[in-house]
Amino acid sequence: MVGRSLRQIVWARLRRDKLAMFCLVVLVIYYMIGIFGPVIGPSLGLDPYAFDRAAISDRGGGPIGDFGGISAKHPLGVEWGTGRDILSQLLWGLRISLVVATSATLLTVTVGVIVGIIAGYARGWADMVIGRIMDLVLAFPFLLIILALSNVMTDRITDLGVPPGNPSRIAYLIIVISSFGWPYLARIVRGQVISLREREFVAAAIAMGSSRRRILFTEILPNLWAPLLVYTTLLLPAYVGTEAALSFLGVGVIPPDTTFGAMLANSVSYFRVVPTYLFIPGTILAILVVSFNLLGDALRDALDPRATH
Amino acid sequence: MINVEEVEGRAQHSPERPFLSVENLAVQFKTEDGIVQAVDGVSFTLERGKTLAIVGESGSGKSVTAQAIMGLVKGMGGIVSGEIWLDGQELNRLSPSEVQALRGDEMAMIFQDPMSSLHPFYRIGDQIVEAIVAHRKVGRGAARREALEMLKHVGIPAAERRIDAYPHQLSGGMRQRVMIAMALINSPQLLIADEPTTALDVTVQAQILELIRRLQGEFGTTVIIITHDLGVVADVADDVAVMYAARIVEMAPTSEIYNKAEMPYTLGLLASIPRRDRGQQERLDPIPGNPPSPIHLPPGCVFQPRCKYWEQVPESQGDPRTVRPELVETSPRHYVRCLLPQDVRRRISHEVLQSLRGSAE
Amino acid sequence: MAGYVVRRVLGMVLLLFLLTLTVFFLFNMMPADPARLTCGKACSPAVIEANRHHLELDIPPIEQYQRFVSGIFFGRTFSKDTPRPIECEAPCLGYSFLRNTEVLTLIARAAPVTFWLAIGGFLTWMVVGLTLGIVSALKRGRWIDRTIMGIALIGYSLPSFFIGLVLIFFVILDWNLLPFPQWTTPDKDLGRFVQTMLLPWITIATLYAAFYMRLTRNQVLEIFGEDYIRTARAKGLPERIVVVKHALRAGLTPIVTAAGLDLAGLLGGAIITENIFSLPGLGSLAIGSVLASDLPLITGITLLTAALIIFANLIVDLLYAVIDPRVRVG
Amino acid sequence: MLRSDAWLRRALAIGVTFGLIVAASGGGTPTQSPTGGASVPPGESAQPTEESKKGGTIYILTQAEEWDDIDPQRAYTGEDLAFFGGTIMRALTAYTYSEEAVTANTLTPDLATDTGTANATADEWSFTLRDGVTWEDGSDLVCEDVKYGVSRTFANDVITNGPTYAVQYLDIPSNPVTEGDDAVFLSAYYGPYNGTGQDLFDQAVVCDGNTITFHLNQPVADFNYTVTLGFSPVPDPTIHPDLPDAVDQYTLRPWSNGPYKIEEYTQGNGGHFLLTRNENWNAESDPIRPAYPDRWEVLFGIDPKVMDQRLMASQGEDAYAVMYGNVQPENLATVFVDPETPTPDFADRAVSDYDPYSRYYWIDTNKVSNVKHRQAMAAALDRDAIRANSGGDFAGALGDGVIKPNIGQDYAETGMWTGLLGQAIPDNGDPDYARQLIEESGEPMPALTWDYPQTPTRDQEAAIVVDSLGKAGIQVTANPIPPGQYYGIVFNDDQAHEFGWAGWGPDWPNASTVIAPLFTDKGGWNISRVHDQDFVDAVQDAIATLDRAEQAKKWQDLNKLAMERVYVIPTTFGLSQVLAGTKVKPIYQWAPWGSWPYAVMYVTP
Repeated sequence: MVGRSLRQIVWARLRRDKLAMFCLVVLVIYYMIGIFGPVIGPSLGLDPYAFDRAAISDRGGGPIGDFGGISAKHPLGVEWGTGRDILSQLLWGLRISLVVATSATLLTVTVGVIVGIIAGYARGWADMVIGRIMDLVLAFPFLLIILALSNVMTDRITDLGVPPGNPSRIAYLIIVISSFGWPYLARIVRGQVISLREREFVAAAIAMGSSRRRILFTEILPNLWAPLLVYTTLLLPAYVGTEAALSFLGVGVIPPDTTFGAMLANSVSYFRVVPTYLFIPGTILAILVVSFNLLGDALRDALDPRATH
Repeated sequence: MINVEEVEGRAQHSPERPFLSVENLAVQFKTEDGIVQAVDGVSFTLERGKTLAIVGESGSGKSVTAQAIMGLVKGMGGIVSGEIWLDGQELNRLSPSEVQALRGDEMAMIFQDPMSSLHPFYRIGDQIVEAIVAHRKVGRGAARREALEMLKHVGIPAAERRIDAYPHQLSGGMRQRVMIAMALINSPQLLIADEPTTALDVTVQAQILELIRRLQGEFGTTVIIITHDLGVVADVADDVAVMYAARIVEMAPTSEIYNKAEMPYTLGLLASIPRRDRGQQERLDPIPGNPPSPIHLPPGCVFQPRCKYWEQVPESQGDPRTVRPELVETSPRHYVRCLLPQDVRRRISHEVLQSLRGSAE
Repeated sequence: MAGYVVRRVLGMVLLLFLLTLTVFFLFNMMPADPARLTCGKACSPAVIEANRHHLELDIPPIEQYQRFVSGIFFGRTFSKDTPRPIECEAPCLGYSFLRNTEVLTLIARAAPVTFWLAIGGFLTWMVVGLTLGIVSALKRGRWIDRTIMGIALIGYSLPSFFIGLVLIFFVILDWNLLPFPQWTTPDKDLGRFVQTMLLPWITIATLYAAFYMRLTRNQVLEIFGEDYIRTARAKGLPERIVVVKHALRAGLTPIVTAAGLDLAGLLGGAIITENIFSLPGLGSLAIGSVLASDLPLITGITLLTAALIIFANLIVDLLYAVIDPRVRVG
Repeated sequence: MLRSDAWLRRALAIGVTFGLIVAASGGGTPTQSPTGGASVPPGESAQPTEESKKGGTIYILTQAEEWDDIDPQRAYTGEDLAFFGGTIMRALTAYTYSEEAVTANTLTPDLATDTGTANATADEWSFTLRDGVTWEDGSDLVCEDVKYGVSRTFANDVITNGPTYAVQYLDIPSNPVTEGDDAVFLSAYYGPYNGTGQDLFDQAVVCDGNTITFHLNQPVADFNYTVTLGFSPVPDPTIHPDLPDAVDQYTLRPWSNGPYKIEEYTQGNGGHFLLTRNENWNAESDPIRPAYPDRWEVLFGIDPKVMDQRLMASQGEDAYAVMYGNVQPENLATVFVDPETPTPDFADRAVSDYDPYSRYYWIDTNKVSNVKHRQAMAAALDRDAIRANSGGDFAGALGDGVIKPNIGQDYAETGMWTGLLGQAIPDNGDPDYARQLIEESGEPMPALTWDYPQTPTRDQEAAIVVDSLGKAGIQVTANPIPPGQYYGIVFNDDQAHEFGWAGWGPDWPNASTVIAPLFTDKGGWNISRVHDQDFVDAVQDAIATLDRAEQAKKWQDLNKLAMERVYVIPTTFGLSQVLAGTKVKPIYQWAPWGSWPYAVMYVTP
């Protein structure tokens, strides 16, 4: 592995990987929509909260027309019982899903890295205690706990000054998801640190009597970026999935807002009659997650030192 | 003794070949980044009982050459062309199972890192026994006794106890001795030692080399030592072949290399030999820059980008940035791949070696 | 070895202790007032008080905790001072006043469902995952490798509930290949049992198989890159021995251990899968208990499932020690 | 299953149906039309002979995983009581089995020889037991058993969840609240287990041979309706030593005095509840239960979607099955042409009829103390969207109060939406008028939170609430609560918010079982936290009024008053749809409990 720097090579390889590039584009589009969709949406007449009484029947509240009432006005159909526009709900929902997944990932990584470094670097009892805590956290049936505590914790969060309702619920999601996710990352980092701290340059740094913090942040952290980058890219889709699963089980945002998981959960009642309720959000969600994973894999391969000669 | 055909030329088959003769060996790897030419047209011969040192930086293709001889490259997905004659047998044409039968029996290999090269889950004794029973009809009991003998022989203290130890329970030196024991257990004709000492600390290095040389004497084994450090080969090897960017760039008897090396790269290597009187850190590195990426080799002389002297190449020889030099015999049994005229080479050589001695005093 | 085992076992005990503590106090923050829940329409503060007393919610949590733990070992009696005390023999995980049943009984009732679900899914994904994983490793870079890995990637990208719903939609609703899932034990009606479990098994297997394909593939490639495999070859060992004796033992252990943990986790109840296919397993029981805020039940299930994982962890560690001498000795 | 419709039924069971229903005339107001169900008029169908009806098994599919309560003194869920009453749990009086709501709601003697006799002041009621009534072990059912059953209601430390009319009405002083455990008991009589105050009870309830007499603490004109609820007999252990009254006995397997007995009861998803013939039941002693099928089997934990599929297919056992719960919204269009008429395929096995419940939003009158504010909320709410969301025409009619037309004479239009709140308010709400009302209130509208038991349908209802009140500038946050926890939370002052979802139905056809529970603390279902002494007095006065017509008038006025003060916002008078297999008859909604007519059901070959 000579001549060009690691970064250059990684980027070169990624660029050569057509699929990865495609996914990257897809993801950028998703984020763009997530960020600007709700901003531009209204001017296009999209409104996830507006009820369309005309779009649903008086006989059971089902959408009028085929495929969940697909029409010029509602390109992807309308919600059973309210006539709310599915497309709009998807746009607004995507934003929430992305916000939750992204911030949860960042939080997880931050916590995981800090704890991991401390554990790996401090060794001794600190390492031991942290290790036990990790075991404990990993042992919990986290879905169950998240379900059981969602109400009380959401209230606690509201008490902390977060606006009531969905802001608090989103905060809760972010917090719980990351609080059950950090140990995995911490373990990876810990391992990395332990092997790194044995290497000469750290030994040298210590020999030269530089402070612990300096060693951590100037010597060790820079060497962690590659594994972290990969892990993060793979953590995002996992969290998108988790968020969906949680909303599917009823934790998470509540009307008038919605997310993929919530929409899929509601589809359960109707998809025998209106399959699009299942397949439209499902497909869009799937594409998002698959793109993330493909990109993550590509990145992993690109960063894999064994693949370099 | 050494007898090199024109590298790019065809190898002609003489009825009685030297014990080992590698002819126009080339190895390619397909990677995501394109085809890597790991070994390019390497040829050399080696008589029975002699020792050849192949020297070069990591990535120069020396290890791949060795593994190609052992027939391990194909397993790694490499494409091997050229001919490898061992004791009158052309290995490259043999079936995998036939090569496998030779491996560990006719020819054996010692690897760089004894820790990772020994299987962490098995007792060292068992790993040696495994090597025995793979090639000979011996009872386990006998095999174990043999293994114990060999362990003692390679100088493992309290071998009776150590034979049941796991690799991670032994020191680096011990592990390397075990590796050697394992390699020699079937008294192979050819022993390839791939950087046998790099993973060990200096004092142990000497011991291991000493051991190899002693055993070579006893068993009459032919040895190829692969190293990046010209220093270690001085008193072990009969001949030295210097490799750079998948090619042999200079080859000569050891003394010739030490006293009359002509290829600037070899001179660089000589200069970088650590001396007792020099601290590790102040070891000077007279070769600027890095070896070229095996994927994009310079079109001309592969060493030109790092060569201090390439401007001194006269027009008549051609531009080193475009013309690939060939391996030519500059004096009997001394081969050099360089576009510099002989007199210029010798002048440079003289200066450099002088300065080295100077700095030595 | 012995010392190692002792260390790990002690570690587990400590962990279990911490576990009970955390779980117990976590759930004491639950919002609903269990006493109010057991009190119907004509509910006076007096009655609520009474129920709080007979649910033993009127004593400090730490004491509740003590009673709970001692109940596990020595059993306990609920609503002692009422005319109708309830005996709960050890190991007593508590008593669900909403369902008038011992928590353990409820769990025991749900356990078989989850067991069959987990085992079936486990076998499916292990077989599929390992075979395809090895195949694609050996065919690395070829189209078959790419195909398998593609499938794997999609497989583990899709949320399990989406897979489940899609299966229901096509297999049951659209193509009418299977009847609606209706739980029954294999001994009672094997046919219906299989018909019921088929889709749940597939749903679970898809998720895990995908993961194990990738894991296996990486392991195999990893191991074959190891120096000691090269050594084994250099020794002239037949390829068969190289693979079986040297590669497999080293390569398989991480897979086996991962499998151990996953299986344990699954035995604790597959909430989403059970939910989708309305299987009366531990997962459904758990959800039900949460919705009814049946505190004793939630606590019991959480403890049990977590304990399962911790125990599996121990087994896995010991397994490692057996396989890898570096863990065992020195 | 948090988000599954399945929880709708569960929520109803736990919440709404603490009230039992007795519907009188099928209603008949402009807002709604009575529907006699979709059953085939007797004339058209060839009536099978009594003999041909005998035998077979009727299956009941339910999503519940066990009975809420099966103990005679604790059972309080409508459908359950209908089923128990028809099979294993007889009472002094019962309702008539008829497709016609009016007839069905008239009392008929069951254990008693007549529907009871009251003294002039209606504060003393006596009933005489039939001869030949027996328990499942063959021993005679005697007056003391009825008395013992009633006495259990007073042991409210163990007998929870049940109706407590005995405690309210029997002439026993309520408990002088003292320190310690005494405070536990509502009455000075602590029930048969503790025994304290037994003498007081013996004075209030007297057995004289076959005749049992109840002495009441106030006139109760319709006490003979009251005794259908929680007054069922339980074997007095002193007389029936081998019929013990133990915990597991009465939470899992009460003794039967009806035509069937409990053969097997396993709870949970996949569990079942099996009734077989009670050989010791004596047909002569029971004029109202023909007891056609040999077995009843209740299958627990069936997903509603699956339930619909199975009943629509109606294959194998399912042909003999009836649903316990409602047809899911997505299937309504398949099963019904409109709320009156099933589609041809389901002509003779689907029923759509008004259920007993009024759905409404309670408003905590302390948290939202300004009546104008409450009126503003009512004015702003888009009730039309809510109705559409819960099934449109299938969800029933828009409500105008808590008293539902099918209760009969106690109902009168309150005019809530036609001017009672100052001006007529359209079904989809009138945000402008709401703003105006807030103006008039002179105070800023507080920010509100809407509590609701979470189901997908009600998640969308929440969206409607937030949106439509928002249009009037009222800021609302939705707060979903797991159905199982809902009432536990909204009854807790610390955890309940400003307003929330609820439903209620009367315990018998008298609005005393609606107005009193909902708007007075004594009633026990006062989620609106109404503490208005005048209102309480008015309620007492109405209860004490012996002239039924006069009493009805008073209930109508109180209903109207409550709506004017917007103690609650009525949303819909619910309509519910049920489905049965092809071989179960007869098919109609039995008015008293809004249930299947279990006692008279049979299977056709």
